[in-house]
Amino acid sequence: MANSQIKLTKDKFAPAIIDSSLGEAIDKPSLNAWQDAWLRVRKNKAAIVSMVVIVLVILLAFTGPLFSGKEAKTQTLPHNNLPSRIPVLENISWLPFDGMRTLNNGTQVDIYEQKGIEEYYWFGTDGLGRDLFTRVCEGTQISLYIAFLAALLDMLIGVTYGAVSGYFGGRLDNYMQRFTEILSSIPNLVIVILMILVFKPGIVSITLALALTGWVSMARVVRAQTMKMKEQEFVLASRTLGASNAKIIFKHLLPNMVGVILINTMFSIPNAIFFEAFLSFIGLGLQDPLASLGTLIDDGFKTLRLYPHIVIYPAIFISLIMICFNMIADGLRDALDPKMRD
Amino acid sequence: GGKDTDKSSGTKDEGEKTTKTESAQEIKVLDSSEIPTMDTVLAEGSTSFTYINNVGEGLYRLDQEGKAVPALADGEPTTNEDKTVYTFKLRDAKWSNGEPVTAQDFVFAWQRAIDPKTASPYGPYMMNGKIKGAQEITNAAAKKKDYDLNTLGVVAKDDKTLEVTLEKAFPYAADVFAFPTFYPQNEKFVTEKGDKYASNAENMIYNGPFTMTAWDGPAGAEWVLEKNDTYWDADSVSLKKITVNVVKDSGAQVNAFESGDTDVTGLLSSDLVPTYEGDERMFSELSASVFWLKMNQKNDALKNLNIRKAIAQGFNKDDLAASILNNASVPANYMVPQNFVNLDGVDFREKNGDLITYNLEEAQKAWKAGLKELGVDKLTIRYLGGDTEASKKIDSYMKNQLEKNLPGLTVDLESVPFAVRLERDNSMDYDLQAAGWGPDYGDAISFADLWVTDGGSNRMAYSNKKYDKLIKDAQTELATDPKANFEALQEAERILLQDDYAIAPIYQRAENFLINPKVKNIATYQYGPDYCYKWVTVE
Amino acid sequence: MAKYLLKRAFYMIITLFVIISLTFFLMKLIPGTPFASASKLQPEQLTIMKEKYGLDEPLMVQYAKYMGNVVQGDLGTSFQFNNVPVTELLTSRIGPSMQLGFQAMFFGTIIGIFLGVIGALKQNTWVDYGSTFIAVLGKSIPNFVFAGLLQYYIGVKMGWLPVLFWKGWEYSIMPTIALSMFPIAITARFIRTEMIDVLGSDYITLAKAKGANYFEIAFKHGLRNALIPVITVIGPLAVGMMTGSLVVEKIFAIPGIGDQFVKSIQVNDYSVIMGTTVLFSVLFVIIILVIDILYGVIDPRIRLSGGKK
Amino acid sequence: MENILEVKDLTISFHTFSGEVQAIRGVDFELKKGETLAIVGESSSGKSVTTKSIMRLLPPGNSEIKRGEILFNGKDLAKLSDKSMQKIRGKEISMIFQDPMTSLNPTMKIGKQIMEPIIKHQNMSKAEAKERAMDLLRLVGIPNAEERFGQYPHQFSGGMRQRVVIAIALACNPKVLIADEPTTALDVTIQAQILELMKDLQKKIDTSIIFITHDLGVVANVADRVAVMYGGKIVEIGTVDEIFYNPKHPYTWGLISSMPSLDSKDDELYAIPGTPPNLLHPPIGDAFAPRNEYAMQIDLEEQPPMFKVSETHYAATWLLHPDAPKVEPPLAVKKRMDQFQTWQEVK
Amino acid sequence: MKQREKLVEIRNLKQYFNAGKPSMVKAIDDISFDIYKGETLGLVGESGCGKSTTGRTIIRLYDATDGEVFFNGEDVHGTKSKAQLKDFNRKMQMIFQDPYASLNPRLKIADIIAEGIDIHGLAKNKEDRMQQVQNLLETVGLNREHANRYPHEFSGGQRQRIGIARALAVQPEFIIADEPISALDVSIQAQVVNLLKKLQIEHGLTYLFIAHDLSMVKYISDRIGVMYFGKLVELASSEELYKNPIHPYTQSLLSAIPAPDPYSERIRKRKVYNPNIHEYDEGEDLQMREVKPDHFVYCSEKEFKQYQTIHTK
Ligand SMILES: Nc1ncnc2c1ncn2[C@@H]1O[C@H](COP(=O)(O)OP(=O)(O)OP(=O)(O)O)[C@@H](O)[C@H]1O
Ligand SMILES: Nc1ncnc2c1ncn2[C@@H]1O[C@H](COP(=O)(O)OP(=O)(O)OP(=O)(O)O)[C@@H](O)[C@H]1O
Ligand SMILES: [Mg+2]
Ligand SMILES: [Mg+2]
Repeated sequence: MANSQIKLTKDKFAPAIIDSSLGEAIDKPSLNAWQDAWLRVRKNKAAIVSMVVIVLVILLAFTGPLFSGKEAKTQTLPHNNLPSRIPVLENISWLPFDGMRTLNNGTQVDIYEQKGIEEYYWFGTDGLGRDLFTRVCEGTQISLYIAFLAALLDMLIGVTYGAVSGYFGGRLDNYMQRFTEILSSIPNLVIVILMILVFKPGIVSITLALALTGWVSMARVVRAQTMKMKEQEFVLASRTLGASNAKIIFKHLLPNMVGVILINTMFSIPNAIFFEAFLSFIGLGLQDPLASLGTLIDDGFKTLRLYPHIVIYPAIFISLIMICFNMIADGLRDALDPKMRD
Repeated sequence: GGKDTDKSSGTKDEGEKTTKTESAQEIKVLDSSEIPTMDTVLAEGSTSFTYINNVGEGLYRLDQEGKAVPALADGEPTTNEDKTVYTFKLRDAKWSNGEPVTAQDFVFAWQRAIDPKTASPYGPYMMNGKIKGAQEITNAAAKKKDYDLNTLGVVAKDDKTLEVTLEKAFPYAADVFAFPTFYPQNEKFVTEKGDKYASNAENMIYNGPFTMTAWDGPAGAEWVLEKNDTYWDADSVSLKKITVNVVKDSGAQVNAFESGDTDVTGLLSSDLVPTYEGDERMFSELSASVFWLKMNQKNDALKNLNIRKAIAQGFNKDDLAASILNNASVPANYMVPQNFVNLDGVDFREKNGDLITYNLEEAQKAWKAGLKELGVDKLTIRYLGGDTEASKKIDSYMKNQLEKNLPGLTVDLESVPFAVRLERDNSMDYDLQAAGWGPDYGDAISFADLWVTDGGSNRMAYSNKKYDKLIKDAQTELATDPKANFEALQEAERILLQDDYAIAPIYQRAENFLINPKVKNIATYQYGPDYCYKWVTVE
Repeated sequence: MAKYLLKRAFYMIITLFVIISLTFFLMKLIPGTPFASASKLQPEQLTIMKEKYGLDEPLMVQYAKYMGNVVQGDLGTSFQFNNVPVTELLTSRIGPSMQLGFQAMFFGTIIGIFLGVIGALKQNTWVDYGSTFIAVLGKSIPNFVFAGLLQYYIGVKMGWLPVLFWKGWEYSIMPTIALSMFPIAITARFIRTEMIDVLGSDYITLAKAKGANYFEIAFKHGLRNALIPVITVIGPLAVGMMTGSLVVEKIFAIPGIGDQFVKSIQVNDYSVIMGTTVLFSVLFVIIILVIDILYGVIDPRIRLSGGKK
Repeated sequence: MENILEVKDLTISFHTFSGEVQAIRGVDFELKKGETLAIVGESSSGKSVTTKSIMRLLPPGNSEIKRGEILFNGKDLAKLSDKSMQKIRGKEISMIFQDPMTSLNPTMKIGKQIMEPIIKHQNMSKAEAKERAMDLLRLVGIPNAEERFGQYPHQFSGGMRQRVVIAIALACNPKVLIADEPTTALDVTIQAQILELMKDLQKKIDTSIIFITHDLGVVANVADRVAVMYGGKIVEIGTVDEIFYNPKHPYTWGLISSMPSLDSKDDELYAIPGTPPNLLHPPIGDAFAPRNEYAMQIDLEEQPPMFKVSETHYAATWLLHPDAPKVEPPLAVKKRMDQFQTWQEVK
Repeated sequence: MKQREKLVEIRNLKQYFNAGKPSMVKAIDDISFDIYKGETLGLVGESGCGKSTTGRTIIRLYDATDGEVFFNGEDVHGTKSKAQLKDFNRKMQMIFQDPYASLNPRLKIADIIAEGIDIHGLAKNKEDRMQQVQNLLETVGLNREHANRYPHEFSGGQRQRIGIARALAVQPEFIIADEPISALDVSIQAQVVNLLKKLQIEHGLTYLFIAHDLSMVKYISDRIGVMYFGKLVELASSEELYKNPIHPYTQSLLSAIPAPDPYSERIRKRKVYNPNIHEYDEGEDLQMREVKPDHFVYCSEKEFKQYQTIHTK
């Protein structure tokens, strides 16, 4: 064990003055759980990219219609089923933005030229001659709206239900569990049709239909978490202080489940988007001229072989949104995982 | 799928004797729904009618052109003076179990069809007001009173003579007698099978061009028809076997056709039609179905003639047919379709022409006038739409057109499921409604009587005494006078559309399907059954 | 165990009773009649038909009769398929739906597990992102699009597999693939999440300390522990899938229960709606029971009397 | 005695969200055949990281061995491939973890968990492995081995589970057994049993043990030699008597004085003030300096080297430097030293 | 000893979990003891013997299956109005074992400590509340600045002190400390124990101190109770218990504690407790009996005689 090489002077061995209060000092910057989580999420590139993409998609959804200068509901019948044409990009031959269509016999024709159309339809037009770009933008708005609203209701009902069921436990829990079982067994469609009778068909009915049963899985998750967490010592501590049940649930239990809740919400968003699309598929969905990505895909898919552009753009958007939400969910999960704390 | 060709050995023997043609006389066909029932008296949908028509036969049969010609009736019947009593002589035809088809078979079937205990939907629908005594039986039963089935105006004079008494004469009697509801049934067989009758291929007998050799019953998704050698006109039938499969998705049907899994598809959804533009394999035909907007006059605005006029003229139906439907459908400027009925070869439409066309100027003029009369400058009108993809597109177009062409109009689109729509139609809880009608027999009256005051299909508070009278006359005094009848109905149509603008016709639908070019002579019909394969040959 | 099952059976019956009753009344709230030609018929004829099918009686009487019949295993007869007993309808149709659903669940779960496990093992690498991507794609492309593309390209263009119908095992391949996308996605996501948790636990470290290799760690030690939350979601999903998928059945012309059910609701075919609901909920409560039993099988800590120890 | 394991200048860092955690900062020690080396030290001082690095069980994603060697029978484990390492784990070196409640796979039968390393490393047939596993169960004192074999962990009490973990660790007669706080989660009576068991077994199969704990009582019970860790370093190492009766490092002093002695009823207990160093930014000088009441100027500037106290006893504190002032250890430590003196004399 | 005033009386307390089911656990099975004002009563015993359950039942986290708990002469488990319950919650507090699980990770330290202040309305205004929090922080030896930080930024010992500050915030008379040190490092244990002692003197607190390790308990407690399988088996002053353990289980427990002393460890012999040695007959009258003054042992009449002859000379 080698001795130090450095010269040591005697005065170095004088007692040091140590501020004892420093002993308790914490030199890390104070971060709350959110800031902490954000730090972690930031390290997850996929999640960050996804967030950026989602933000861009949202921006595009809201500002796109302004740029395109077209209205989603304007029908220009002579311009129907045009393929996409985008200024500048149209000159790059391998990009599908040149307004060309491949006919049944394999030849390519410039439809715009053929019909003598000067305008640019960035994503082309649909069967009614409506600008697809604008429609996709607005469809994205609606799909996002449906997703967020449904997820919100989902969280409100599911979380409360699960928390109450798990927290109070016992007989109440048993009854509440049976109730969700029943709720999930009654055919959704029957309920949706009834809903459409009472309310007008459209967003409201869809949202309500979603809120009616969409929250069940959330309730399950929250219930399980609550049961696990209600025995935690900080909850017991609060009880010994005389805190009310509501306070315990809302101040102590739920904030600690944010991760799980968020992740589950991220899972239910795609479900909501699809539920809406399914309702549209069987004809219970949105009212024209409103369209969601789901209905746009449904619409366009029928003419896939003839006018592929009608289905491709909304499909790209929906896939993008779904992938991003899932990536964000993963990122959040990792970031909010208590085991990952250092 | 069952291939039990040896179900009836007689068939097989004879089949072997016939000379072999080059190609097997077999086709594969797709249908878009299951067969709910093969019982002629219970049948109510075109799928049932189609297959009943292929395996059975009535007094008349629709020929290749869709005209009713005597079939089991041995030639045209004799009638009394006022054409209310028909006496039919029956030809020597046999059930597939070898028993002869008799006049009693008709009496049995018809009585069964009207019998309240059967609760047949189409029996009373087709007979009430037409066959004597039918309405009374229905009414009595509804009021829980006694009734006697023998009061129905159908009597077997002997085995081969059938006497039918009508309530009143009507010109389209042959069509009615060709209708599957009026087919005969073998009493012994039916009573023997009881509840099981016509519930699957085993529990049926046939008197038509084909027999059903495999069908598991209403839920079955595949069935097979084979040539019926005991059919009296078997010589005209060259097709040996038809295999039908249910495919509900139109796109899937096309894929099946492309991959050679079928020779004939069902109706193509209009989205798919442009893909086959100019393709010899696509077969288009104008059907007798007309679509229009019903304008509910319970709504104050729609009660106003000018408003209705503006709406009826205020949308471009040519664009609709050409660009949106794009499937050979034609714009309808009328209520009674073209190529549907004619008098001495002159089409109904030829004489009555276009009654409501797209006319922006007129429409806007009427619109202004109407608004003024109402004392408003804005209007919001609800539009009850369908929930199918196709109708959604049309509804959306209509909304757009009306709003664009009639300034100040807001159209609230409500697309609801079918059941809800029926309910709201019933309770007249709508303003505008996209609706359509396909006839059940070949007479203009099947359209015209929709709109009589308090008529079952009216349900839009339309009432015009003159119209009512014309229809009543057409059904009574003028029933036996084809020309006067025709003219009365034409006048009625003019009243309905040109005087009252009661409905706003949109288009007459064309039907498209894909047929393997080797398959020839499929007969298609505008009412009752959809197709008949009797005359089909495979090259 | 026997006592537990008995108790559960009792609860199941009560649950079923409530489900059936609620559905019955809800369904009756939907306007209209089940008669296809109702719009053409005279009121008199409608009266006769309603009387014949007992629809004119007070709701409570109809309900009592229906319940009485259900108890005896009689689910009534269909309206859209004239007078076919619902039980017959269901038994003839449930087969393909169940087979398809089962196959899709089976392959979907296996592939999903595989994707999820490799995603977790290689967390935050391109392998992980790749498996996430595949899984999410499966979730973000609606299955009618998927089914349609498969049918056209694999069936019609390539001619590798039968385009449609249900006539043998090879006919079920494409529908199974189309239908399994969703379970793949769900399983992959859940397994990944759970697996990451499990891989961080002490017993996995101990397994490593024993010299176990990646494969043993993932599949012998990890998977079973990650499976619990997955079966919680997979169970109800499986019921949904086995009771028929509207879209896939329609596109591949499979005589299953999915399309029939949706149609029944659209045309008010009361008895079929009810029958399907009964079938669905029976399957559902049974699956829930099976899941609870499975919990115990997978995780010996969970005793059937409930609750973790 | 020959060294079976030598750790030289081991330096390990974790890359975390908040920066590089220098968890181990140059650790040297060796383990002799058949001995028990106890590592004590406060939480986060790097005890577990050190031993996990020997097993190469550090999380592959964010840990990095920056320097140093881990020589096992002359082979450097730090450089071995994953495959070769898998052959060593469980066979040559095995490990027992702190929490018996979580270190067994809850969904696998006890028997199978014990058989696993046997089948893997010893090429035994299933039947033989089962025999061996049963023997092991009996060896660690679990009655009814037959019946227990097919049970799941939750059917075992904590003490029994820890015995099973020990059985697993011993399955292949490892040359080195690392026990990371094997009794911390157990109550005293069971702890005592487990300690006795381990000592017994060590005698039987002559393994070397690295035993990590906070509990000086346990150390006194099991150890031959003791290493005291603080802030990612070994600050003092020596035989058990040397550490308990002649400690040199102020941290060791602190540790010893903070335990209540049997007759110190009314005195306040000695508590080391302050909090452990933040290994994200370790202090420049002696990591213990800020909490050290004997700290000197140099402690704040320079890290102390290991000073030799005896052949077996080394301590890293500037207080051992010839130039350093002589200081009185705390009372409790002095008492011990005196007591030891008297014992020695009695001898 | 001065005149002793009873603060808490536990009478025939029983706590059965899952009562009526096969999985029933008799976590506490009929125990009685008193806690005097100003004293520290230690409760020891092996894991799972019911120590925590006793503590939790006293503070009413669980509803007792049977028996009574009197606090200042009032029955805690009798039906109570909300206000009365709240009052108990103020006067009786608890400190928990796990410093990581006992603080809500989502709340700031200030809010954790002030929770009781808020619930019981003990602060006049915001400033007062903050003032109290800061005082409490200083009382437990932490910096005022720590108020705005989150639990995960603190070490185990610091967290435990925060837990103590939370309990002190409502100015309780009686504190149940459930293994407050067993999850801590030895050097930190001393910090916490010192603090508890200091607070007891300054605030006149009464403690029920639960642990399974006798050495620290002996240091802090005036009297010690030993529990075994839901029963209290021995109760005496700590000196007495340490010197003259009577119940065989206590003897076994004492013999198991390793001393930080290699010499004594080498000679230590552990005693093993086998419950069968009592050879109790069916229905024998077992109860706490005062073998020596203030030294109670759970035994039968026969054993009582034996113990008395052996231990009282
Ligand atoms: N996976 C990891 N990622 C980041 N830092 C880690 C990781 N594992 C350990 N550390 C850090 O390394 C340091 C040493 O930790 P280690 O687990 O070795 O402490 P220990 O001495 O075993 O403590 P204890 O007595 O609490 O078990 C700590 O500061 C810890 O935070
Ligand atoms: N909520 C509960 N439900 C069922 N059983 C319980 C519950 N809480 C505790 N028990 C059981 O009661 C018994 C006593 O538990 P308790 O937690 O009081 O022991 P303890 O002496 O505090 O143990 P430790 O030293 O491990 O903290 C144990 O057998 C435990 O399993
Ligand atoms: Mg450690
Ligand atoms: Mg406890």
